[in-house]
Order: sequence, then structure tokens, then C-alpha cells
Amino acid sequence: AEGQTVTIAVGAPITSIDPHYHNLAPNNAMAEHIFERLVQTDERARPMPGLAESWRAIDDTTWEFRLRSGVKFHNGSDFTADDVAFTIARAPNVPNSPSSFGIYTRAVAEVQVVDPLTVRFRTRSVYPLLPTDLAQIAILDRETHQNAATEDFNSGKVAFGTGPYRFIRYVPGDRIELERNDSHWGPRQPWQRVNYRIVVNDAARTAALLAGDVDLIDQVATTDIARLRADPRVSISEIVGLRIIYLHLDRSRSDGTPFVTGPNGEPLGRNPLDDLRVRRALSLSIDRAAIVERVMEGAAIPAGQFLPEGTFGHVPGLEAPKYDPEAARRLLAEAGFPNGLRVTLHGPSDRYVNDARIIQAIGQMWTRIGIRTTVEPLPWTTFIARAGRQEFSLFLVGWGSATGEASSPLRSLVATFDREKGFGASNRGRYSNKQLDALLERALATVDDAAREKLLQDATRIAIEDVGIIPLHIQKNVWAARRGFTHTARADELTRAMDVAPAR
Amino acid sequence: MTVYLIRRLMQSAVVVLAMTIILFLGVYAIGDPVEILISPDADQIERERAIAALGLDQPLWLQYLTFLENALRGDLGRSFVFNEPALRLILQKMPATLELALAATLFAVLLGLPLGLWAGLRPEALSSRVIMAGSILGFSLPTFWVGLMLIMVFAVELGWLPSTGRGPTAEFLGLHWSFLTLEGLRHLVLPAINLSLFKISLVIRLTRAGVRETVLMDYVKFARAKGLAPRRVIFVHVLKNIMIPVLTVTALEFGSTIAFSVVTESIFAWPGMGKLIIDSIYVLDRPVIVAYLMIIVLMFILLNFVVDVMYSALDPRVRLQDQRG
Amino acid sequence: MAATLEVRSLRAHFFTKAGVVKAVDDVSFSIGEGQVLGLVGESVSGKSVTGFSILGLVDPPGRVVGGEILFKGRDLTKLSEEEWRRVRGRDIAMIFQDPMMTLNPVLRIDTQMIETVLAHEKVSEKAARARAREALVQVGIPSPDERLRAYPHQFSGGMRQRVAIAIALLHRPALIIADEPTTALDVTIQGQILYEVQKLCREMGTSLIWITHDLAVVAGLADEICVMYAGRIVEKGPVDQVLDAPLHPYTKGLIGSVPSRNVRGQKLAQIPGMTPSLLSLPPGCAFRARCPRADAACLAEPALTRPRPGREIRCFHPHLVDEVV
Amino acid sequence: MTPPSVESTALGVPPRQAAAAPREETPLRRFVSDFAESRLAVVAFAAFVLIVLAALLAPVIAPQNPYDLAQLDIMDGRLPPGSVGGAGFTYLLGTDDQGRDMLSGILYGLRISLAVGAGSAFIAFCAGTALGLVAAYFGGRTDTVIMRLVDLQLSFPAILVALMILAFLGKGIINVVIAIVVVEWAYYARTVRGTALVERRREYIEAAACLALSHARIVFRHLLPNCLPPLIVVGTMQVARAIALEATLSFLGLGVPVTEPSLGLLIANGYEYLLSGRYWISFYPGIALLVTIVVINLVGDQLRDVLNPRLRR
Amino acid sequence: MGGGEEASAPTAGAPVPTHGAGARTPILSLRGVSREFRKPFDLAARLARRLGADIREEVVHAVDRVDLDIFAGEVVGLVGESGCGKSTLGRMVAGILPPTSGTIFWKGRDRASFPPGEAKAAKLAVQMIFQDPYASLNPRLRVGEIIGEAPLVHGLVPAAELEAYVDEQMRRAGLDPAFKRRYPHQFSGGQRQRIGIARALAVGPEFLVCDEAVAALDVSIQAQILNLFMDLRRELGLTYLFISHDLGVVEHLSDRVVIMYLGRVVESAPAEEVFARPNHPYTQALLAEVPRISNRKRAFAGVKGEIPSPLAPPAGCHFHPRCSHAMPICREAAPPLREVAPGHLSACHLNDRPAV
Ligand SMILES: Nc1ncnc2c1ncn2[C@@H]1O[C@H](COP(=O)(O)OP(=O)(O)OP(=O)(O)O)[C@@H](O)[C@H]1O
Ligand SMILES: Nc1ncnc2c1ncn2[C@@H]1O[C@H](COP(=O)(O)OP(=O)(O)OP(=O)(O)O)[C@@H](O)[C@H]1O
Ligand SMILES: [Mg+2]
Ligand SMILES: [Mg+2]
Repeated sequence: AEGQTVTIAVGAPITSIDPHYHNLAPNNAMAEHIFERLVQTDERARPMPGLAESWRAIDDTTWEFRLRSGVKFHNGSDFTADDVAFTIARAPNVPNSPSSFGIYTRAVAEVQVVDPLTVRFRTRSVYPLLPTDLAQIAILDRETHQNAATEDFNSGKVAFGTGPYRFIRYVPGDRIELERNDSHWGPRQPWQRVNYRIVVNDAARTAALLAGDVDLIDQVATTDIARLRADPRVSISEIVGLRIIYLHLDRSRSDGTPFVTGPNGEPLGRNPLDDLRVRRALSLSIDRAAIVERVMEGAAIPAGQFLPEGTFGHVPGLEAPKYDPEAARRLLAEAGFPNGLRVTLHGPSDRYVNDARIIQAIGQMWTRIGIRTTVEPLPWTTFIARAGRQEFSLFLVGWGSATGEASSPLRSLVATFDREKGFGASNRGRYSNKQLDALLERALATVDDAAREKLLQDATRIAIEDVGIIPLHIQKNVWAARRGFTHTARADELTRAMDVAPAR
Repeated sequence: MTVYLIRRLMQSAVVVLAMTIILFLGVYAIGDPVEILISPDADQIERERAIAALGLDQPLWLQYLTFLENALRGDLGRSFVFNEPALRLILQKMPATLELALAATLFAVLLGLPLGLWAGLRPEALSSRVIMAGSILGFSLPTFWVGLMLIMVFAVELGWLPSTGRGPTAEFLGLHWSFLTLEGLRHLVLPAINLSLFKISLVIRLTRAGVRETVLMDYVKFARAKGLAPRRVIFVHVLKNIMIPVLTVTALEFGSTIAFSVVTESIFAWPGMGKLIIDSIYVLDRPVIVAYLMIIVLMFILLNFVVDVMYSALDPRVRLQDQRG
Repeated sequence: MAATLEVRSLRAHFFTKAGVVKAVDDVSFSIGEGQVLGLVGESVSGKSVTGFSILGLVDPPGRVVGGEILFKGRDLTKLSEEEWRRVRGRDIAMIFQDPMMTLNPVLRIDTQMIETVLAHEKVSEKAARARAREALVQVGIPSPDERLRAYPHQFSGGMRQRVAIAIALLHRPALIIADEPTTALDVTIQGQILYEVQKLCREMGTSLIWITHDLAVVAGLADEICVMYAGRIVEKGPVDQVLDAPLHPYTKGLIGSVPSRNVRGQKLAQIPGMTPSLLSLPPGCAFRARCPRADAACLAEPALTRPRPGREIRCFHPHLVDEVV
Repeated sequence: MTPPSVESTALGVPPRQAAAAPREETPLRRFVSDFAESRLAVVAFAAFVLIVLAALLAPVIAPQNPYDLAQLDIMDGRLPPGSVGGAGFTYLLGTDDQGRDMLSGILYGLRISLAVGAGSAFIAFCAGTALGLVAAYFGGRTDTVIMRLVDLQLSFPAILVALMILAFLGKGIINVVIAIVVVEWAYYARTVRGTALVERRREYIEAAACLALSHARIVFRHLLPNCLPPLIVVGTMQVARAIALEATLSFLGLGVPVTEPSLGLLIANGYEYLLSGRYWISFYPGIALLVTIVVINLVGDQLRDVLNPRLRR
Repeated sequence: MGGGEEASAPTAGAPVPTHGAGARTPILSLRGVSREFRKPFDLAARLARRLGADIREEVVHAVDRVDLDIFAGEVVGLVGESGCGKSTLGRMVAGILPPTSGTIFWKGRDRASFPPGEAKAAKLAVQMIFQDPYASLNPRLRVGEIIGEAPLVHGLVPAAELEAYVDEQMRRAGLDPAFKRRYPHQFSGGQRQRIGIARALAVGPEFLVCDEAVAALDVSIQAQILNLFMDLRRELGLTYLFISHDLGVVEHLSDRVVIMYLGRVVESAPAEEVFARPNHPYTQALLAEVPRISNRKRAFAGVKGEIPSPLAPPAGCHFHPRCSHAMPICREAAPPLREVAPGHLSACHLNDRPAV
């Protein structure tokens, strides 16, 4: 630990140093070392001051942010309100971006630089989520980054932010090397150098940790958690995350869905998933506790709604349904399927933790109540394209709420698909519920936090009771550190050197 | 020679063109990269913007023609993921892979040739049988499995060698190589062994088969009848003859070594081209996939050509022709 | 005249899986200085194995199991492998049947010649090259310097055989064993080779063992003739006597079946049956089954007898009354 | 009308090539006795037969149908060898994460691995042989086109071709077979063409042509059987290769579906448990895979020696 | 390309002088039959040539405008050194290889003009016996199948009688029919050659092409096979084209001898005539070089020079570089075949001189 270097192995590749190029969690995690945002989030994804010391809504559509003074970029430029204006303009317009940050700046109609340390945002409509959205935007320097291309960041030419670490080197797909920014405004970092290595293979990551090649690994394979826990050379840090694993149900057609048939494979002429009793049967027959224990090896909690306790919009008391195969069978019979059904459950095989194993386990459980299940895990590449074309009937997906706010899953997963409003973008089952849509729209126009949270909770309750989706569990984020290092787990899955400290 | 060159060139051009079409269609059919690359938070408008930004809104044939036009100018497109020229990305990774493949090939020749020679000269001896049994194992063991076992034993249990990664590199000829530092070498050992296991077996068996056939040849007997020392008979008369097929195959195999490093690299987190391509397939980074495969094809063509030239240099009977015997 | 080589009761057997092949069984002959001995017999009669035995080049599963090979009074079978090696190529040289196969295809002519010189003499490479050149001139190869730099495949069959002869001559050996060296060549080329060999032997006083199945070739070349059948010498004697008055029914049949010895258009005198397998040779005279004179006596092994001065045969019923053939 | 058999005196003496062998020596018998010369190869062959039997009889001898989700219980997951499961069932080789009996999984996995190996080798054999024979027999343009195709195929690393095809077609046994066939047909075509080019020049083919036999007859009755030996050798090696390739593809996540695991997939699944000490999940399938491939290679090795005319004495 | 173009070659189709056979139609005649082997230019080669590369098409004139008549019941010996085109000529006669130019007449009719049915009959009428007793039998078939396949396929024998038919063919070739179920590898060289003969005889040929049919056999076995050929000729009235490089064998067997050198016929005459009065210098040299048992302790001499490559045969008379009588004209023009005595043809410029 006194070597002043920390070596971290992460499981997902970092594809760019440009913090606005690709909106991707690993990129964002890396960016947090070098760049900073006006609003930052704590380990439970709650907003806290970053480059902005404070903010407030002046009226329904105007927000004022007061900036931290004396902050300098790594190359010596001063951080001012003008840089904020520049950043907001650049973020949505990075050439070739496969996934831009424009979604977080879209609400902003205008940026007013009041003085070097004060900036005002005018939003197009009432927009309570502005601080949350701005927590995603890394601030760049106008002088330095005026005409900077993504490659210039990668090569290090303009990789200057205000963050606690400076960029040294980036080898795509392999590693990033950082060194401490000694003139950072915040608390002094314990590490002189950070080696941030990309080791995609789970076992290789664990092996590297055990072999002492690295000090911290993220995305610890669930299969290894027990062993690592027992190993005195290693300490585990974990936290319930913001990613929910759930089943989506095809609601896009009413005259029958391709992968649900009668018990002998005969077409049904209607979509049994439109029947609430069938949906509830499907949900009740899943033994979530067993999945959490046997498949996830404890690295998850059974879920009955989108978000875990302590997040904005969590509905207290809305527990995961209790495993009740009897009730499920009854419901199925009531719905007109006493002899069960035959279904195919799809899911990715390489995307979420143990994804293929989970659907197999569900397959077992459903088969046991008379729903003969074929399980078909697919590579994410093909899976997601087909899911987007509504080719499946029942499929497993996950959702990580970057903002840690219930509006995010509600808007993307269960709100009626609507291009103009930007609703239901990931609603691949095309679930639709007018009541829910109305509640959500109201919530999104309510600045008052308490009122908004209430609306979101109501919407959530509707979605869950109507079985718009079948929530399974919420993943825990698990890290493992070598002896001599301690790590503070983060709900947002980001792996950062700032969360590692030498053990006392 | 000229005819040979022209024929080769024409064939290569056809192969490359055919390859581009197959690749383009193939990669296109696999899936939609936007679905994978886009942030889950993104709404439909953002999605459409991304599609346009990546040029995927154009009809396929137009995309292909654009690609072809750019390719002719040496531009194989920009990675969707890294937003860097695909070619540069791959070339950046190439030294690592080349280094690994070279080390594996070196292992194969340095170990395989003597062992094969021994087994071929004494086919009945116990040691030869052991060698051959070993070579069958080397042939049979799946690369991935061996890789895991190597890590388990040498890195995790014994802790002798690092488990993964490339280790520090030193610059030489403007490129970063890891064999120049001790630590780098230590990182190189396990993956190189893993990758070379199959080749060692191959070289052993080729050598043995060659030796067994060659020693029966009249010219070997004639060499002995001339009163040459056994050493000279073996190391000049026999070895020179079997070197031809062995080197040819080894050189040709170099291409597939590079290709097969996909597996080794992903197990040992070796930052080479193989790992890049696997990662790129996972995220459907189309330009990188296409560029990688094009480079591999070109490399194979080049390698074939080099092997042909080498073959004709080694074996005086052969003139450059369009096929090897 | 002291014999250059004397072979006494030579036996060379092959221990194959199917059984013991007595390829050479109790063979004795001797050859004086400057003499030419014709070793005649049909295929698999053991001619080549006899030749190889003299050089100690019988390979496993074969082995010389008995007899003496006295070269200038020294028994070669008692030599160590290294001592025997020094005899090969220097004192006794050998020329093989197939000129396409006896020269190593991947080594240049000069390499193959120079190494022969250096194998037995400590001279500079330059001197060795001069010797090689001289040898090529001797066998009538034009522009020897150019030829030295060539590879075997650039030569015609006749030229290659001449190179082989040149190699045999490098150390002016006392004895050359020529194993059917003209069988693969055309008549006109065969004439050339025979011419060269004859000339050189005369000039240098080299003894020559000429192995062939063609009686006509030895007729013109040899002083003495040995006829082999199934691993044994069945008849031996000066060439004129053996050919004009064969004593053994086999020799007689052999001579009789040569077309030019028969009246044109008439049926050829033929030996019935076929050459026996050496593996399952029944006891007694091996020619018994095909012999018109065979009777119960032939069930016993015939011993070598000398019915006339200078003649030896192995037969119970030789054609002792001279019949014109 | 015919002269008395001139060789009748010799008929009692067996011809020399057949010296010590039984009287009625067929190529098959000779082949069998040559093959049996290596004890190791015989043992390997016996093991191979056992493995094939085990695979064929898997539904009969396996304690559990590991593909039937209803028979699996996740609560029995990851039990070590010899454990007794919830339903009182003893898992001799333990269970995997889904509660699948490893013994049954291995037996069924063998089935898939062998089926994929044999199936793909067979199809590739047929396709490659037909094309190679046609190329060799007719020569000219046909030959050029087919052989360029072969070159194209061979100039491309097998694993990448297979990866591409599977990424394109998706997982599934049939798709794996297709991928392997596409990868492997060229080996057969090249081999058979090489042999056929030599055999075609043999005089017995000319004799057949002289006897006015049809092309089809010459190709399939005369040419093909004589090109078989090297093909058989290539075939056995390719079966082993196909099995290994399938395992590798499954390991990379592009092989057979997880619910019907082949040996390779079982290993891949268990691989994640290696570090956690639950070795049996990948160890036993690994051993099964290893033994299978080694055994096939050993048999192929002996075949190569037996069928290689150049090493015949 | 090839040698200099010669004007005086006999023209195809012109009647060829026959040796005193009067107006009999030959059973087989060749008129100007040639066979070239060439490696065709492909696109790349043409391009390279366009670019000025010095490449030439490789053409081997294996057989160069050969005229030949063979009469029923005759044995014609074809002699020449290795690579001179004997086998190629034999294959063309046997119909295995089509000629690149020239015509082959079967019983006076152009063989190419035959309707399919007759063409097959004509093809079966000419059979070939091969040199290599090991390579000429399909190792995967039993002897009975080897002999019986063609007669059965062509409907010459009903299936029910096949067994007996095969037995008869085997007996005729001197084989014990009991060996019918054996495979070729179980036989000795001589026996195999008999199987090959039985196979050919089984389709009832009138004409046999024997390509070095005894070259691979031991002397004692060779005599057996030669005797068999002679017996068959007598019994079945067969006509032979007997190809060999062994002059002794040819002398013994043939009525007429044809001598080839580098694809061309250089001399053709009745056997006694050739051996008694060889006309062409090449024939003379050849005869001088043949070792004979009766020649003892002779001094060998050898025709000087190597056999030229058929890829680049010398211009004019192919033999001139090795000929001790070579004249300037020999370098320029190929001598035509002309009659030097009744029934004795020779292609040599020495014969152009006024009769001695
Ligand atoms: N390597 C070997 N293994 C087994 N038997 C052998 C071997 N070499 C030779 N023989 C046997 O030795 C015997 C004599 O063979 P050899 O080569 O001396 O005959 P040859 O008279 O030279 O015949 P040819 O005229 O065919 O050359 C044969 O029966 C042969 O089978
Ligand atoms: N299929 C072929 N392709 C190319 N060249 C050929 C082919 N067949 C024969 N030739 C060439 O034609 C020439 C004559 O060959 P051919 O076999 O007729 O000679 P030959 O007189 O029978 O010789 P040998 O006595 O060696 O059998 C040779 O130069 C040979 O290389
Ligand atoms: Mg011999
Ligand atoms: Mg020939």
C-alpha cells in the first residue's frame, strides 16, 4: 500500500478518454478520474456538489449554479462559467458518437454566464431532473478543447480535466495509466499512480488478484465470491446496486405471440400474456430467493420493484412476490390453461451476471408448474437486435438506472412507446398503461421532490401490480481488494481509484 | 516469375474483393451495432442521431461502395467504439500479437525439431514413443483448457509467473516489445507456451514423418556409402530435406497462430489483435471487424507468397509456380 | 594375385515380422585387383544385400549374421562402426541403381562431392573442390566448373550417374560396387556409362563388382560371373565358361530364355514357375520347384562343388556334359 | 485351347507378397492385422468403441436426462461428487450450477460432441471428396475454380471462419455443424485431389478407360476407393479437430445452446468455478473430452502409419 | 514453335508406301498423327507477355506426324529411347488419348467418324497391356471383378454366365480360376501381367497394344509372357503393336520394326531387314550398343551426346547433334520417310544422295 501505486483490473473495456464520446459506464468511471461534473454523486448515487458548490431553481424553468473558485485544469487553464457553456454546447455534438450525452443536455434551452463563477440554465419546460442530468456531463475547458477531436483525448494531447488524477497513457483495450493531480481542490488522493487495467475475462481477473498482479478487481464473478470471502488475503466490498434484472413480456400483439403456445405446441389465437392471471402466475412461480441464493450466490436481492431501498422513488413495502407454485397453477387454470403452456424464454448469454443461468433456473421453475419452457440464451449482439424488433415473447433483460431515480426505469421500460416524448425507448415488450403514462408525465413536470416521489411511487405500483414487467432481482456490485487496500463500494457500478484507500 | 507474380496478384485481388463482400454482408447480418453501443438511457431521437452518425442510415450497397472507395485509399473506416481509424487501432495491437505468435513459433521449432528428429531416427525407442504420445496430447488438448491450467498452476498456485497481461514493454524500432524487459518476458512465457503447444506437436510429427521417410531414401544410403559421418548425414542430408516441409508448414501456420491467438489472448488478457477482434465482435464494431479480417487475409496472402518464395529458395527443384506440391 | 576382396560364407538376414528373410545365405566369392566380377540374378535374389553387406550398410531389421569379408586381408565385419565408415567411400565405393535417387536433391553437386573428400582427408576446401572438378572431367562431364554449382535435378539421368561415378572415384578406391547402375538408363546412354567405367577401371586398376540382372551386360564387361538364386550363389566361374557352358540348370534356363538366344518367332525356352519367396523357402535346393532335373535328391541342400577348375556350382544334377546352348 | 497353366507348378508356393499370411487375405484383413500391430492403438480403438457406445446408450445408462429442465433442481446445484440430492438421488460426479448430474451431462455431452464431430466430418468428407475428385479427374477450368475456392477457404483461419458463421447463424448444433463443415471441406478436397491426381495417372485407370467404362464408373468405382486411405486418415484427425473446435466455440460462447451442453460447454461452464474449488464441474468433462480426442488421434495416428504406402515394407 | 518448319514431311492422308502387302486394307492406319502436350496460357501469362516478359508456352511434341499402317495378324515392334513418344503413340492407338491432329483409321474408316455404338465396339477391339504389373490392376478389386467388369457392363456376357466366362479367360491367360477371389497384391509380377492380359482378352479384342509389357519382369518370367503372347496370336489371330526399348525382345517377336526418335518415326522395315541392314544412323548406333550375351569383353563406346529434351528438340533432323554423319542440311530440314528398299522406310538425308 505504501508503494503509492494502485493497480485496478476492470471487467469492461474503456473505449475512449473523450468524456463526451460514448455514454458508457466504464468510460464514465474513467472520466471521473480525470474530469469532473458540476454535480457529482455519492456512493449511493445521491447528488452532491462537484464543480458547482450549490444550485437552486430560480423559477420553474431556470436553474442557477454557483461554481467552485480557484479550480484549474491540469494544463493550468482556469475553470470558469464559460467552460460550462462550452461543455453544454459540445456534449451533444461529438462527431461519430455512437451514444452521445445529448440526452442529458436536451432539456437545456439556454446557458447564461452570469459571472465567471455563476451560470444559469434555462430549460424548455419544467424539468426537475436537471441536476441529475448534469451529474452526467464532464466539464471541459473552452481554450483547450475548442476544436479537440476524440483522438486527441486518447493520445493525451488534450486529456486535461480538473479531476484528481492526470492522464499519462492510454492503450485501447489494455490499460490506462494515471498519476495524482497534486493541485486538485478536493481531498488529497492516497495514490501517486493508478494503473487501470482492462481484464475482461472474469476468471483471469480473479486469478490476477490472487496472483497479486492487481490490487482491486471489479465485477467479481459470483462463483468466486465465496472463495474470496474465505481468503484472508482478500477483502470483499459490496453494495446493492441500481441494476434490476427482470423479464419483459410481449404485449405488442394480441392475436398470439410467437413463443407461447398451447401445451402441445398448438397456436392459441390470442396472447395469453395479455391476461393478468397468466402474468401473475409466471411471476409467482419464480423462486427468487432460490435464484439469489443458488445462481447469484448471494450477490443480489430479490426484487419486487425497479429500485432498491433508499433510492428516489422506491416504494416502501412493495416486496418481491413470494414463491407460490400452487397459486400460480391455480391462476393458470383460471385463465383457461389447466394443462399449462409451452413457452420459449430468451435472454442474453454474455451481458448480465449469470444471465444464461438465471433463465435456465426460471425454465426449471416454470416447467414445474406446467409451463414447459425451452430456454434460449443468445449472444447479446443478436439478442438485443431481435428483442428490439419484438421477436420474442418472454425475455430477460436488465436495467441500470444511471441516475438512481425511479423516473428512469419508468420512462424507458414501461411507459407507452412514444418517439416524440422519448417514452418507452427500451420498452421492448410494448407494455402500455394510460394511467401510468399520465402519472409519469405529471411527475416529470413536478419540481417539488416530495410530490414527485409520490407520483413516481404510484406509477411504480401500477406497473408492478399490473405485471408490466416481472422483476427478478437487483444485483449487488462486488469488488475484491488485496490485503492492504480498502474499497468503498458504489451503487452506480463505477470503479474508481478515488474509492480505494490504503488499509490502516 | 513474372507470370507467377501476376497470377498471384490477380488471385489475391479476387480473394480480397470476395472477402470484403462476404465480410460486409456477414457483419451486417449479425446485428445492429447501435442497439449495442447506445446508452440504455437513450431515447428514440438519440438513437436515430446515432444511426445517422455512424452512417448506418444509408442503403447497404451504398455503405459497401463507400467502404470500398475508402478502402482503396487505405482507409478502412473508423471504429464505432473507439472513434479512431480501425487500421491504426489494429496496427497498434499488432506488435503484441506478432510477438506472441513469434515466440510460440520459436518454441515450436526449437523444441519440435530436435524432438521430432529423435523420434524419427529411433522410432522404436521408448523415448520416441513417449515423445509421440506427448505430441498427441499436445494435439488434442483444447487451447483454452490448457491456458486455464497454466494459469491455475503457475500463476495462482505456484505464483512463479504473472497470470495475465503483457507487462512492461520497451521500445525498439519504434514499437513496444515486451521481450526486451525481464518482467515483459515473464509475462510472455505462459501465453506463448499455451499458443505453441499445438505447433510443437505439429512440428514434432512433421519432422518425425519426414525423417522416417527420408532415411529410407537412396541418397541417404549413398551418403553413408560415401563414408560420411552419421552427424553429417543426419544434419545435412536428412535435415536439409525435412526442413523444407517443416519450415513451410511452420510459416503457413504462423497465420493460423495469429488467428488462434484469439483464444489465448482472451484467456491471458493479452492486449493483441485477437482480443481486439473478440471484443469488437461482442460490440459489433463493424469497421474493426472488417479491417481485422482484411488484414488477416492480406497477411495470409503475403505469408503464402513468402512461403512460396522461401520454398523455391530452399528446394532447388521447385520453380515459383502457382501451387506447392 | 592377392584378392582385393574375399567374401566367405556371408550371411545377411532380415528379421521381419513375418519371419526371417535369408536374403544372403552362405555367399562366398573373391575378386582380384583390377578384376570385374559380375553378380547376376533375378530380383530379390540378394544381390543388393550382398553389396550392402560389404559396406556394412545393411539396415535393421537386417543384419549380417555370419561370414567374413576380407578386404585386403582385413576382416571388415570385425571393424568398429567408425573404422568401417573410414573404409566406405575411400577404399570401397558404391554406385546405386537409380541415378534420380542417389544424389541429394537439395544439395549442390559441389557440396556432395566436397563432403566426400573431406570425410576422409584433411585437405582445404579449395583442394577438395579441385579434386571434385578433376573427377568430373575424368568421367567426361563437360564444363565441370559450371556443373559443380548445379543441382542434381538440372542433370539428365546419364549425367547424374556419371556424377555418382565421379564421387565413387574421388578417393581412387580399390573396389567399386556397382548395383545395377545402368538399368534405369537408355541403351545408348548405358553404352556411354559402360564405356567410362571400363576405361577407368583399366586405367586405375580398380576392382569392380557389377551387380545386374542382365546377363548381356556382364557378358561384355566381366571377367568372372556369379549367378545368384534365392540368396545363394548357384554358379560361379569365368564369364566365357559360364555363359557358353552353364552347369546349373538355372543358369542354363536363364541363358536360354534370353530372346536373342532363340530362333526368331519360335517359343522361347522358359523356366516355369516363379521366383520363390525367401520367407518360406522349403529346405533343399531352392530351385527345385522350377527345375526340370529335380528329383528326390534335391530335397537335400546341395553343397558348393567344383566340378571343373575355376567353376563352382550348387547342384546335384549339373549339366556336366557340354551341351551347346 | 489354352496352354496348360505354365505356373501351375508354382501354385503350391504362395506368392511372395502373401508369404506368411493366411490364404484368403483380403485388404481388410491385412489392414486389421497391420493395425493391430500397435497395442496402444488397439487399446485406443477399444476405448473409442466404449466411448461411442456410452454416447449412443446415454439415454439408457445415464441416471438423469440432463436436458429435461423438469428433472433438474437448482437447489441441488454445485454439489460435490458423491453428494445426495434433495430427491435422494446420488450424484456420482457431482452437479453443475443447474443441479445437473455431471455423469449424465458428460454422457449426453459426449453424444453431442461425437455427433458434431462425426456429423460435420461426414458431411465435409462427402462434399470435399466429391469436389476434389471432380477437380482432379476433369482438371482444367473445373480444377482451377474448385482449387481456388479451396485456397480461399484454407487461407482463412478456421476459428475465425467458424466465429463469423456462428455469429451470423446464431448458436445451435446444426449451426455448429455447418460452421465446421464450411471450415473443413477444403481439407478433404485438397487431400483427395492430391491423391486422385496421382491415382488418375495410374495405369489401371487408363485400363478402365480403354475398356470403355463410363466416367462415373471410373471415378466412383476405380478412382475413389483408391483415394480413400489418406482420406480416412484426414477424416479421423478432422473428427478430433471438429470436436475440439466445437469445444472451443462453445467455450467462446458461440457453440451449442446452454440447455443442451456439449463437453466443451460443460467445461466452459465449470471453468468459472475452477478458482472457487468446485473443480468437478469442469474437470470431469475436461477429462472426458481429452480422452475422446486423444483416443481418436491415437487411432488416426496408427491409421496413418498403416495406410502410408511410403512406410510399407 | 519447336524445330524448324520442314517442308518435306509426308502430307497427312497421302497414301503411305506399304511393304508388299498389295491392296490389303490395314486394320489400323495412322495418318499424320501428332500429339502435343502444352500448358495453356492463362490470363496471367498472357498479361505477363503483354508486359514484355520472356515466357514461352511449353509444348512437347510427344508424337510428331506419324504415319503407320498395321495389317491384321501382324506384329509391329515399336522401338525407341525413353521419352521418344512410344507410349503416347500406343495410347492414341488404344483410344485412351485423342491425337491433337491427324487421323486414325480403323479397318479403313476414320475412327472419329464412328457412330457411338460402333465407336465403342471399335474401342473395345483395341486393348492395351501395360508396363507396370503393379499399377495396372486396381488394388481394391478382386481378380474376378477386374476381368469380368467390362464384359458385364458392356453386355458381352449375361450375368449368369459371367463366372464361367471369367474362368475361361483366366485359364486362357494361364491362371488358375481358383484365384478368382484374390486381390492383385497376392500375385507375383508375372501372374499380374497375366491378369492384365485376361482383362484385355475378356472384351474380345482384335488388336493389342503392349506397352513395355515385359520390361518390369524378370528374364525367366519375361520368357513366359512372351510365349503367351505368341500363343495368343496364333489362337486368336491377334494383331500387336509391341512397344519396347529392348531390341532383343522386339527382334524375337516382331514381323516389322518401327524405330522412333523424339516423336518421329525414323525407320520402319521388316524385322530381319532392320537387324541385317539398318539404314538410319540412329538405328545403327542403337544396334551397336545393344549388349549381347555373345559379345564378350567388348569395348563399349556409346553414342555420343545426351538425348535432347523434347521441350526443345533440335531443328532439322532431331538426331543430327549426335550423328557422326551429320551434314549441313541435317540442321535445317527434317528428312522425310522414304523407301530405301522394298518395304524399308527411313528418314535420313544420307539417302538423298544419288543411289550408291
Ligand atoms: N529392409 C528390408 N526389410 C526386409 N527385407 C528386405 C529388406 N531389404 C531387402 N530385403 C529382402 O532381401 C531380399 C534380397 O533383396 P535384394 O535387394 O538384395 O535383391 P536384389 O537381388 O538386389 O533384387 P533387385 O534386382 O530387385 O534389386 C529380398 O527378399 C528382400 O525382400
Ligand atoms: N500427360 C502428359 N503431359 C505432358 N507431357 C507428356 C504427357 N505424357 C507424355 N508426355 C511427354 O511426352 C513425351 C513422350 O512420352 P512417352 O511416355 O510417350 O515416351 P516413351 O517413349 O513411352 O518413354 P518411356 O520409354 O520412358 O515410357 C515425353 O517427353 C513426356 O514427357
Ligand atoms: Mg537390388
Ligand atoms: Mg512409355
